[in-house]
Amino acid sequence: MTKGTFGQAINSALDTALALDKRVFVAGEGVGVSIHADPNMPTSGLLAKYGPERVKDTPVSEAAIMGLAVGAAAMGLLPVVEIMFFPFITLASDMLVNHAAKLRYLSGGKTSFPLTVRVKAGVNFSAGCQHSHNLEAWLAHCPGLKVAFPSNPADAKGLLLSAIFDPNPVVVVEEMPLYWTTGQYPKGDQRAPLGRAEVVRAGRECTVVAYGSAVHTALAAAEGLAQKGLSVEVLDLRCLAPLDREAVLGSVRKTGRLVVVHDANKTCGLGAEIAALAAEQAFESLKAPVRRVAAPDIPVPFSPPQERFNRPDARAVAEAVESLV
Amino acid sequence: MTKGTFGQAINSALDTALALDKRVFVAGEGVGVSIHADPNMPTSGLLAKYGPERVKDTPVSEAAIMGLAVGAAAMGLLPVVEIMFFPFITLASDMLVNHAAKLRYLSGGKTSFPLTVRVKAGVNFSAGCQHSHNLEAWLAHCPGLKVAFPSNPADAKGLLLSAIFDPNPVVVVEEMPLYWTTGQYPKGDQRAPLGRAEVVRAGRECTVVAYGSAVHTALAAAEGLAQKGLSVEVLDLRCLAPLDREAVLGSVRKTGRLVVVHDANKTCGLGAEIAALAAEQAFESLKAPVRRVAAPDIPVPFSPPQERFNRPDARAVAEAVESLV
Amino acid sequence: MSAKNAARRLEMYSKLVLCRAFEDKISELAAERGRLPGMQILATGQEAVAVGVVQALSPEDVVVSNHRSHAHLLARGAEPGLLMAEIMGKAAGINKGKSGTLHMAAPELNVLMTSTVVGAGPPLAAGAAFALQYAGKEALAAVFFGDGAAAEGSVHEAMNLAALWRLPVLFICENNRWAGAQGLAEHCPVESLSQRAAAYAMIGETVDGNDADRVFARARTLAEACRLGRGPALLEARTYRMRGHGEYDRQHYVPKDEIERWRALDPVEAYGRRLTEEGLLSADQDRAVRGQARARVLEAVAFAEQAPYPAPNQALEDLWA
Amino acid sequence: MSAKNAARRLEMYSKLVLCRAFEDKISELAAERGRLPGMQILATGQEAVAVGVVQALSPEDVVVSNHRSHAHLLARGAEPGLLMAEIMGKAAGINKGKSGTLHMAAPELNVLMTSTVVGAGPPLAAGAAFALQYAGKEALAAVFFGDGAAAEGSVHEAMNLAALWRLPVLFICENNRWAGAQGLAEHCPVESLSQRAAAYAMIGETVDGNDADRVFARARTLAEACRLGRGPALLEARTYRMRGHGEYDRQHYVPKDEIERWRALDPVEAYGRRLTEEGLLSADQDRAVRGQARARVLEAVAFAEQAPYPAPNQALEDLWA
Ligand SMILES: Cc1ncc(C[n+]2csc(CCOP(=O)(O)OP(=O)(O)O)c2C)c(N)n1
Ligand SMILES: Cc1ncc(C[n+]2csc(CCOP(=O)(O)OP(=O)(O)O)c2C)c(N)n1
Ligand SMILES: [Mg+2]
Ligand SMILES: [Mg+2]
Repeated sequence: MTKGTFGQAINSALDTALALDKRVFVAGEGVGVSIHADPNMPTSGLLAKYGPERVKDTPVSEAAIMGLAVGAAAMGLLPVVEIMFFPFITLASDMLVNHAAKLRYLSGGKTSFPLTVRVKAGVNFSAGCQHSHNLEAWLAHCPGLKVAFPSNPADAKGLLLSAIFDPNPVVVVEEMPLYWTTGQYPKGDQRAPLGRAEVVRAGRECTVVAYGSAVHTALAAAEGLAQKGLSVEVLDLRCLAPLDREAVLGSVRKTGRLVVVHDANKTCGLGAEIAALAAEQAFESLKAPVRRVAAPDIPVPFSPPQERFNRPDARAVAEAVESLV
Repeated sequence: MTKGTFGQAINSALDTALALDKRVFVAGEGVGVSIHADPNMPTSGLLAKYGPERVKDTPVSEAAIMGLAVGAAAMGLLPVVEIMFFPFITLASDMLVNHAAKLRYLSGGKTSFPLTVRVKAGVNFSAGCQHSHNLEAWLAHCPGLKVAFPSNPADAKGLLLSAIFDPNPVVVVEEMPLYWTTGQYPKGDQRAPLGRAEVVRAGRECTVVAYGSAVHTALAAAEGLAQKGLSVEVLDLRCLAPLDREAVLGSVRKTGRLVVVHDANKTCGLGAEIAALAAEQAFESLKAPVRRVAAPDIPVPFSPPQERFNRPDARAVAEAVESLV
Repeated sequence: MSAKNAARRLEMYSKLVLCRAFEDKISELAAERGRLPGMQILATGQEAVAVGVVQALSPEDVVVSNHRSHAHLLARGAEPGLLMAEIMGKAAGINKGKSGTLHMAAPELNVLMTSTVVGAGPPLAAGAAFALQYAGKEALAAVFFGDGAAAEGSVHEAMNLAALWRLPVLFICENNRWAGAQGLAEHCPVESLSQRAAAYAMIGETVDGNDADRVFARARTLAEACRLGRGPALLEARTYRMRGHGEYDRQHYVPKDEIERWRALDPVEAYGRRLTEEGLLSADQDRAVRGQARARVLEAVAFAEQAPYPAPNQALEDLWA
Repeated sequence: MSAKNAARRLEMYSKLVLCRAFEDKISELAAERGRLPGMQILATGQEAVAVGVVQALSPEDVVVSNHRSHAHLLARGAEPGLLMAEIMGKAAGINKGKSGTLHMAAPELNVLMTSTVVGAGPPLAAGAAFALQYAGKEALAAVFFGDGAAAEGSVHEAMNLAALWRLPVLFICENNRWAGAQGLAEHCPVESLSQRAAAYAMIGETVDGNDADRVFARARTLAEACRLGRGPALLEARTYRMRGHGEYDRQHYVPKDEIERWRALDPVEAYGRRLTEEGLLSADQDRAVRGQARARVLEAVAFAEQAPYPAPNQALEDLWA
């Protein structure tokens, strides 16, 4: 294990994959030469190490970037493309949703599309709603796409490595504010399985399901509640598709209570799916209503106090848990 | 009231709006001159009546079509644009989601975007998944967009008229296979409110929530169950955003049971939102688990027996209801 | 004219005739309710583009097709029976009935994929061409799209990227003068689409798309340039959509004389006449070519009709690798 | 040189100086941690494009801006204090703190909207231009976008539609030779972006974007053509991004001599020198112009800093009309 930042962990995954397999290439806007001279940026140093044949700076053309990935993947390469900010995935969404996700099915299984999309995300870096808009629920709604959403450096590396070598299209969502957070991550080609959630804190009285940076919100809330004598289990989904339904149901059946937390908008967000799952398949175990703690149904605001208002915090999670016990 | 088809009802709404208000114009691929010489196609006859200044055939450019709507709406016009098949909304999704839905908010309320998008949808016309892909959950997840989804000619007309004159962006989803279904619809400028669901069949033992053609599936199931002595209430949402939460909760609190039906994929579909709503706010009334009856998580298949397999039918709805009582 | 050339041209003629026979049969079946599911979109009238371009490709070259794909596939050597079974949604279809008429892929023939999203082909082809370039192969990706598709942003992005990276893409714009019910002048501000090439410092040419020989000759030259690393090229082929947008389209909006005028320029008939005039095709040979095509098509229909549908729940398969 | 012309040119100079002073202050504030939220993206070095184009517009003309919007807004007459308050996220900001530095809209000045989605401006402007055409107004929509944005599909779709419908759109490509850290040659296959106009049978021109007089003259001529119904036009203004992409950008990837070369071509300084040489601007006047600009900016900062933030829960407002 190495200690480093989330951004360095992603960098290590890319480095490992590029070193391991000639079929891997990296492309996107500024993935080679970047305006950021910061080693915590995930593609830092790759151009110098692997050259412009394998680390490709593209024009500002999200549809073509995704088309590049789909076409090259169909030919057997393992493309890793970057979408600079989550809202711009709209511009690539035809290629992603109607092509990457469907063309294998349409071919009757003849062709596969082993591509990876890294999407830079996050709702708390003062850029406003055209840069901040978490749309993971869109992707999880589309059959044919896998969606990973790491919360820590180890998963950032392990899930990305799995994504790159998975024979299907995988979107990995990276919350940029996490890039500078630190932790341990494995050396070399150590992969984390896609579709396996993890209990990051065990507890008895309530399950809090979260992913990405919301996991830290959930953990902070759990820590605070522990002081009050409440035992909360925190489940880090890690992957939204495939969704580890068994892990969610197992925990809810144990605790009898469920709170879901995410930074995306509440209505039709991923929390709806988790809540529905519990209401369908763990109904008998539920001792209390399900609660969703999510952003209100507004675009991400710019003004700092409003941006903070928008984002679910540990207090909101704790209140939701307390309302159930 | 007039008797006519769903397509004629939409046509009547467009005709009414064009006649009523000079700010209204219609644009899209083939909305003027169409390959379909069928009076049941919604824009039939409008070009002849209102001329090429107000009924605009566009190039095959979904982003520009949506940009046209957003820009013209900002200037005070009331654009009504068409997206030919639901999956192609991906190509217009940046304009719709990052612009139509957000620019008013970003302007601090200075500008408004009174545009309407008609999307042709449906999962059962043998064209395969690049033409059939119901993405209404995407739209309902985006603050700033209203989403109407009519099930019958009267609503097809009334909701579209409300959409056109609503000062916000509204997407109206039209399932094409419904175009040839018949019913009554009002003459003239009679609007149906956006955000109000309707109990289309009253019942006591289970609530079935549906929208669009799934309402007919639900009604058929309810009819069948009535013969077996089961009293089922069917709620037609009519609008997915704003969502008539009170109507859903009121019915669920009354019956104590909930089944949601839609043709879109199950995971992260609108059914998840409805189920989550019940689990959050009508938990105490629920006598049984919630059930979602939806398409499995695959693209819409082409082969006729597989396309039928994919689509939830009355039997599946009936089974879900029976499993709860 | 070498013997090799003559043989090639006779092969092209056979392909033209096969494409036509195949789609005439689809048109016939489509008219009988219930025999074919979904919409039938045919390339009738445009066969010389498909046959001329594909003839200029090497086996390593990759093809990306669009909603008018049957001729591209047949020209590339796809088995009519497998296509017909696919069109009917049968398990024996070239994509197990998963694709239907609109999205057929035959990677075994390097017809890598077909997209029916108008304008989607070019970025996909740029991706495929990148893979060829990456592997150092002397091969290209050829992508067919329409005059209507040229208005899509994706086509611009793909041409721009391909030109910037000198990707071996042969962009073939089948300008059939219609996009749905919109005539060229109503949907496009320029008369010639090849002039778009200059916007990317790319080679661009217009060719008579109803002349299989010329299409072949120009495609071969441009393809050679692509393969040698000169970057992408755009070939606009002027042709005509003889049967309307789809089989349900009665073409009420098309000037009658336009249809007549282009009927006289039928690319299959014209090629037969030319080969006949040049003494390469006797009346007997012609009859044989046509007879064989008809026979293959009838066989294909018989094969497809007797083939079973896939099991309903096999709809759950083939999504994940 | 008429008196009117002289007055106009002095006005342009004042605007150039104001834009520069405003953004120099932002740059200064951005360097002090915590004084400004978010990323600061400045138009330093490109002021002559903003000022020259906007000066050529009539009040009825509509402007659509992009991520480098401050100069466009100031040139159009926006109040520096309202902009500064917006940049700080204050309730008194021109958009109540909802937009921040990146998306400011001033419909009261016919700066209809700003999008920071690269390439989104052109289709929005086409829509606005359609509304003007629909209303029969002799006015146009002017949209600013970068050389990088020219690679977006949306720009192609917008130009194509505008040309087809002869919409009064003045497309202004601010070619500052960089798109993020990608130089022109690395992101664009052509050296001149105005040559793209021919792809749509549209007028296209390139102008020295560091020369406010020339920009004004060409913009005026093209704008006149747009307003008279001649359809859209594309004006490429060659200029330079003097301060990197954003304020956090240390430009480590930019050749040093390039920065030096363009510093010598500073459009604000050059214009001042020209007016001085022509005897239109005395040293005293120049000091006054600069002093006034500085004073307005300091006032703006004072106003913005003392202004309160909006209430957190006012985040829930302004979404729905
Ligand atoms: C993105 C998208 N928009 C619209 C359609 C509907 N559509 C199918 S074919 C067609 C016309 C395309 O015209 P052209 O590219 O000239 O091809 P042609 O049909 O003439 O071969 C349209 C609009 C589509 N399939 N995809
Ligand atoms: C659709 C989209 N993709 C990427 C970005 C990130 N981005 C912001 S500015 C920029 C470079 C744009 O270059 P150019 O158009 O030349 O404008 P300039 O910054 O040089 O003024 C990029 C890639 C964005 N804002 N929108
Ligand atoms: Mg065409
Ligand atoms: Mg630039």
